[in-house]
Amino acid sequence: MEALQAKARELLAAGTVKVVIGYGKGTGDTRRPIFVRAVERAGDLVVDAACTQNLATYLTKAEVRALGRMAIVALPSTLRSILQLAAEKQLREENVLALAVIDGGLRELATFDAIEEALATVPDALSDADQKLIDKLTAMSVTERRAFWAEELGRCVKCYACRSSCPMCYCERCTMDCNRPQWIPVASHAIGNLEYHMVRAMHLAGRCVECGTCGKACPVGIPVHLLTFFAEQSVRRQFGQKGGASAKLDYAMSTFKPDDKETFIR
Amino acid sequence: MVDPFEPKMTAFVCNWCTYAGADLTGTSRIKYQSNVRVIRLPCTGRIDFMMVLKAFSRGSDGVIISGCHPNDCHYTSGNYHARRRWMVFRDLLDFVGIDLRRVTFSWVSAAEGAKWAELVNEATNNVRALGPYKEIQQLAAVGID
Amino acid sequence: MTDLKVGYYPGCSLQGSSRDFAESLHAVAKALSIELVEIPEWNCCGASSGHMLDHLLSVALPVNVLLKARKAGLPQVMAPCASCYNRLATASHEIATSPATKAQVESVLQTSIDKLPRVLNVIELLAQVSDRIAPKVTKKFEQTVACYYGCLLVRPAKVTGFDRTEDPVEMDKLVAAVGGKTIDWSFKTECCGASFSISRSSVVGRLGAKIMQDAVKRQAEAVVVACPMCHSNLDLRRGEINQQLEHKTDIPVLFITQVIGLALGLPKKQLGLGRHFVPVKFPAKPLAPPTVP
Amino acid sequence: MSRIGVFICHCGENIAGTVDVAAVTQAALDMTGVVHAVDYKYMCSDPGQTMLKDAIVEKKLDGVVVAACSPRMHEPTFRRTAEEGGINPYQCEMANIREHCSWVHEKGTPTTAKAIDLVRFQVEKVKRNHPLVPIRVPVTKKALVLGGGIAGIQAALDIANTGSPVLLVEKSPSIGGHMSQLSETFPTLDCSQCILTPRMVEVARHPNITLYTYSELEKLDGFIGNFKATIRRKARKIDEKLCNGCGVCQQKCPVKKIPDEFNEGLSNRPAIFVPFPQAVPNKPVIDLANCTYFKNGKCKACEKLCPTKAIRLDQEDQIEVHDIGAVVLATGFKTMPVSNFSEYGYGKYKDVIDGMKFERLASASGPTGGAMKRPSDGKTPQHVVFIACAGSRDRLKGVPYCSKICCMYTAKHAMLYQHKVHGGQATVFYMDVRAAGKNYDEFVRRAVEEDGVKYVRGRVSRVYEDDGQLVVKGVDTLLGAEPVEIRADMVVLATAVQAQNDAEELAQRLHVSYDPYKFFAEAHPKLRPVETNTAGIFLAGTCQAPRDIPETVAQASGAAVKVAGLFSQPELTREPIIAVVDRQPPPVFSHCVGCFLCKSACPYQAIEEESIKNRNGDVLKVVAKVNPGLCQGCGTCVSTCRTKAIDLQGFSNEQVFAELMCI
Amino acid sequence: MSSHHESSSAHPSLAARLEKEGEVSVADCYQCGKCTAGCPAAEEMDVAPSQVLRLLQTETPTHEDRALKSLSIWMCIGCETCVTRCPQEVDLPRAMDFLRQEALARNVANQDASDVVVFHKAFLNSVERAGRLFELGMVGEYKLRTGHFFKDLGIAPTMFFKGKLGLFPHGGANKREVANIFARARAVKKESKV
Repeated sequence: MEALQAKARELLAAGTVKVVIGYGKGTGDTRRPIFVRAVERAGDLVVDAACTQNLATYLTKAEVRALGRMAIVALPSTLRSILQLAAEKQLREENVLALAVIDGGLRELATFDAIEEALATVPDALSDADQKLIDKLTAMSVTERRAFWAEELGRCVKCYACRSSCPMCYCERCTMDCNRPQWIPVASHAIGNLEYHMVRAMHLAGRCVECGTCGKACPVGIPVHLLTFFAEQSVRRQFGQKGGASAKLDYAMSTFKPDDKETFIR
Repeated sequence: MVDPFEPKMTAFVCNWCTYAGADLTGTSRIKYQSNVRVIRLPCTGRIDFMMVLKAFSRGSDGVIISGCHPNDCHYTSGNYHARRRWMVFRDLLDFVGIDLRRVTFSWVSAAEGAKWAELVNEATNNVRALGPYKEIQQLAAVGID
Repeated sequence: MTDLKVGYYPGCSLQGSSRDFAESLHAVAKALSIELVEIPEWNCCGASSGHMLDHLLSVALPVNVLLKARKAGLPQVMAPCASCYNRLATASHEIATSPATKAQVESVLQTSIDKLPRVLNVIELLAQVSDRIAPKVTKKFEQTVACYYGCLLVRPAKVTGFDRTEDPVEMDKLVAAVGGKTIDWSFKTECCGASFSISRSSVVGRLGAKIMQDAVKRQAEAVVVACPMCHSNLDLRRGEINQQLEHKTDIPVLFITQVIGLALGLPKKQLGLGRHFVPVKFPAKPLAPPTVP
Repeated sequence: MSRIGVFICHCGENIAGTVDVAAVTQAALDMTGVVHAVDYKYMCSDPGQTMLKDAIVEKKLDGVVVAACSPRMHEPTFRRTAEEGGINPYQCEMANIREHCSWVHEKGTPTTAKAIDLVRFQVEKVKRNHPLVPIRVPVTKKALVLGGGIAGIQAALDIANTGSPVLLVEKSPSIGGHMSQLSETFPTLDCSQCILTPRMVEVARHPNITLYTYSELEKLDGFIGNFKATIRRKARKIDEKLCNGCGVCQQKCPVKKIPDEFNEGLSNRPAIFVPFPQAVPNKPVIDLANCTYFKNGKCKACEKLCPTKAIRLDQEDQIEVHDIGAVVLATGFKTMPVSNFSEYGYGKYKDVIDGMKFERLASASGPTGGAMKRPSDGKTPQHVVFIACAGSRDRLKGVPYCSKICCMYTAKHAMLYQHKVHGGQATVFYMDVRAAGKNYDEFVRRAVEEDGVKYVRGRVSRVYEDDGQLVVKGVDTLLGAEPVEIRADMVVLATAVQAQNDAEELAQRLHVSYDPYKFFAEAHPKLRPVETNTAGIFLAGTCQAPRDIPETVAQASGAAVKVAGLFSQPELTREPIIAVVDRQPPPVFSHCVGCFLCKSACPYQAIEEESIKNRNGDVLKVVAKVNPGLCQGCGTCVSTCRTKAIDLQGFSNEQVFAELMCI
Repeated sequence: MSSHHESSSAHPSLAARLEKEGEVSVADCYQCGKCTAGCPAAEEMDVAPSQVLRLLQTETPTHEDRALKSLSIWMCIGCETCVTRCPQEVDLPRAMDFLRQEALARNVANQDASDVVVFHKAFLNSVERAGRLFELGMVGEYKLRTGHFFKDLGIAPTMFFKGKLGLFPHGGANKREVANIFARARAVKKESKV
């Protein structure tokens, strides 16, 4: 923690970066994103187990970019987001500096290659809880699964918190907002909610870095992240490509292999 | 009295292989069930998964998706891209509890008029056996657009 | 050197008309530390008669053998007799390719069939341990021989998948490994008449004659085989063969196992060389041409 | 508020016999936006079309739906009619109530109901159509012909003679191809080189033809009328300007024993060589793999002894890029190697040869000066067996198709043999004699009737060697299938014609489709035989399928005319069914976020990056842009785009959505 | 391999049955004769192998009859040379097996082949009895049924002395099991008939 604050002071003082995106104290034990622009505020920065949100979301926000070069306190998933954003031409190397928090240690990563290298050693398995839930679901019958999601998604109020918290949902105009044609009904109702979350999952397949921020963001506690996780897993299983693996574009869903193996086309 | 259930089938096909194949079914006067409504697109690559979702939410009981065999795509690789999309989309459909027996994927070439007829009949019969897709239609019933 | 353990299906003829093959095989296997595990309670594969008279039996009998082998936990089964080898291989090929036959056989054997062990012929087995042979050679086998493969080791390719169908070389390699020379000849895979040995020995005579003639013409001092039927047709039936030949021949017919056995310096008795009709001696002297027209 | 007109065709009884057209018309009238609906016996007939035109004017229609046959049949017709009626042709859609309805379903309410639905789909679609204008692209009037065999030569000459410049690219050191290797040609027996070499020289001399021998097409970018061809000129290691082809280098080259490709290995050549005396250009090339200098740094004999000092051992490959308007593929064929035939000895018998070898044996310019001498010992074969269909029509070990030329050249070979070896006997084993061509069957009959060639109908099972002869085990199926055994001195296999080894790789590089046997596929088997599915790329000769010289030449001229036609207009127009990226007023500029995930999805590399700048030229946003020339309109990018910023004209999201709303 | 035959009709042609039961399509044969050309037994045959297929191709009873009554089907050694070279991959040996079995079922097997038939029957009987082949027993039965008593008398003693002829059947096989396999096979075939 001290190391981080010191590094932040140094970077800001030297003008290497104009802002440090990091975690600060929230209400109670929660943590919230803070944007440190002045040396004297560096002391507000916190790193601990309670810091779980993927801050990469802010890297694409115009207001933040306007400030100049950004340093960001980065969890492994944040690092993956950075690479994926880079691959999608949303982030340039010179605009970002990652202050990576990898199992307790702090590492300054200035280049995408450095990030790739750092990630190489970090396992990217799902949390036991999530894995269990997915296994439970896949073990169910189709009808049971339908019931499960009908119940869960029934609670969705289309607040779009999942969307806004997702570092990969940086589009200026989301399919949801597209009204000619109106692919997804604006009102929140069963079928529309299902379609909305299907669209998110499909759009994140091959791009999702599995940070789970969307799930945490849901005010009514729907495990929406399972949908994107599942889609991402499906891509990895079938095509061996994964989101956030490299700053060079390798997007499974806009490439193909002539010998992709499928079993259902007759 | 109630009419026996006749499924609504929607087919998304590419213009160069399957649509042409279905034309051949016609010119060869091969008969098949009339439940299917074909939506013609240039290539399977153009088939947005949104369309399939929409087809269901608009009350289709079954969907058929068909295009050129691998290597035969008029646009050389549209069908390969489509295939990948389907491989993931189909997983996801299953994961959210949509009955995969209602979605039929196939390659039908411009020469396979007979195959098109078989495909439609088989898919229609399967869906007829499954009955109307109440689950989705109930969801949809709530204030469509 | 690690022991090679392999399922062993003797087949009927190795217990009778081809004792010599069995004896030499066991002797050589021992010398090369190959453990031949005989399949418990094995039954006849039906041989040619099986498939000629009853297709279902011709698959059911071999599959029954292979199932026993599987039960005994044997991943590979070696059948020295080419005919047995072919029946076993054909049967498992049919099970793999024809669901209809599979279903029928399952109901005959009243069991379900999943994976069947791999079927090997004696050449394939020896090829697996070819590196063990050379170092063990005590006296080089210095004869020039014709390797005769016959039909059932190599055909049909889609079933046996063994060697080059029209011009196989695996046996030649083994002979070379023990110091022998092999001739390049044209009758390597021509048929000898097989099961007509008894019912139509005339055919065997005619076909065998062509084979022997070419071998002799190209200075072969012996013919080497890996099939009991080929052996009895060229050895037992030498009388009929010589009747068809202008120049009679008395060059011996050896099993590949006997050739290797000799090179490994194993006693002739263990190799069953005494059991041949045409005595095994080198180099063969041509007989006097026939006096009576 | 749109004013749609619906026109329902009876197609005689074809539709009206099954579908209640009156009901359809009535239903159409009830559809919102439809102001006019009629049915008529034959909409595609003259009065039918006039009816449509008039209606457009009288009812002030802004959209038209024709419910008739398949759009693949008459869409162009009715769009033209609509245009003549005064509306944009792309405001016309067709509902396929024949192929997809009346012909495939029983007469009855469900079928009529379906017809009505199909009409409704199109009415809803056409309401959302936008006027489209065909795309105009400029044309570079320069052609590239790939392959310098007779096909390429003919195509190049024909194009050049229309006044357009041509680049002729040939991968080997000389043009001429297989034809230059042939001895005589059927059915006239005139010497191949006598008719070919003048053409070769003409090519070399032609002011409009630039010859690139020993060169390869490395890359082809762009699209019809606007290709960019990257050509690699492999280093011959000589200065072609200085070399006068005196041949001293060949005589002095210490390496002598390299199998001569041109003579099919029947003779040897040095490491620096001209492939054959009549080669064009008549300049040598150094075979690096076998040259002593390039193998171990010593020798340079040629360099020392060249009278014109033309040797350039340090010469490098050169890369040239050219703008090209059209491409003709004439890359030719190869024959199946003799080693494929296990039952004929895996190619281990010297005297079992293939047709090309026989051509060289029979050729006056060949290694034997045209004398019949068999390869093994140079003896004159007294009995030669010719085996037709070697590899052709053979599912098991060869190819299932008929190689087409073998029947004729085998007859020719047998004939030539009989002419050259008096008292010799040629026997041909065949399955069918396929001699459908001008004077072809007469030719085969002549071989039998006048030259005494023996034809035996049956396939050969095996060939083996015995006492220095070849024993051929065949059968005579016309004698109730009686086995035939012939002792021959030489056996000639009429080996199957196959696509070049690199055909598939080339096709993929050029986006040309190909058949299971790697022959390039024509756009339509009957009506577009010299075009490919890729606009601007045409086919000539055996790279498309096995064919003989007359057919090849005819097809080459056909391809040349297509090119000439393309070059005859200043620019070419294309269907406007293409993808477009939306543009919005500032500050949005476009809904595209520039992630460019669509880029790798495009089969045509049609997606480019466009920087939107302000007045001072600083970049505000980088977005995708579709090159209208390259885009073929598959729409793969459209369904990849998350923001729906890309759309496909003619099959737009709105149009498809509208159709879906009719379900 | 799609059927070109009226398999549905009351009396399906042999070709149709061969395709269904033996998975061999005689329609694939284009009569090039390569099988005959390479057949070691062709000389012994009254109808050439390729002609046997031709007889089936016509799908007419008279021709099928000729095929069934032919000596050829019994002269086929099963050496597989033909199918190894057939350009159309027609499994002729399998077809021959089918025809032999059909000929026996219809009881029309060629008289000149009786010894061959007897040999194969003797062979299988021996196996059915003992689970394995008892060569001497088999040969004995063969001679009894054919009356070729004196044939091979020359070699028999030598065989015996050289220990190549066992006097007693071999134990070791599970006789009951094998007998059962034979019985079940008959049963299963009967079922599949109806």
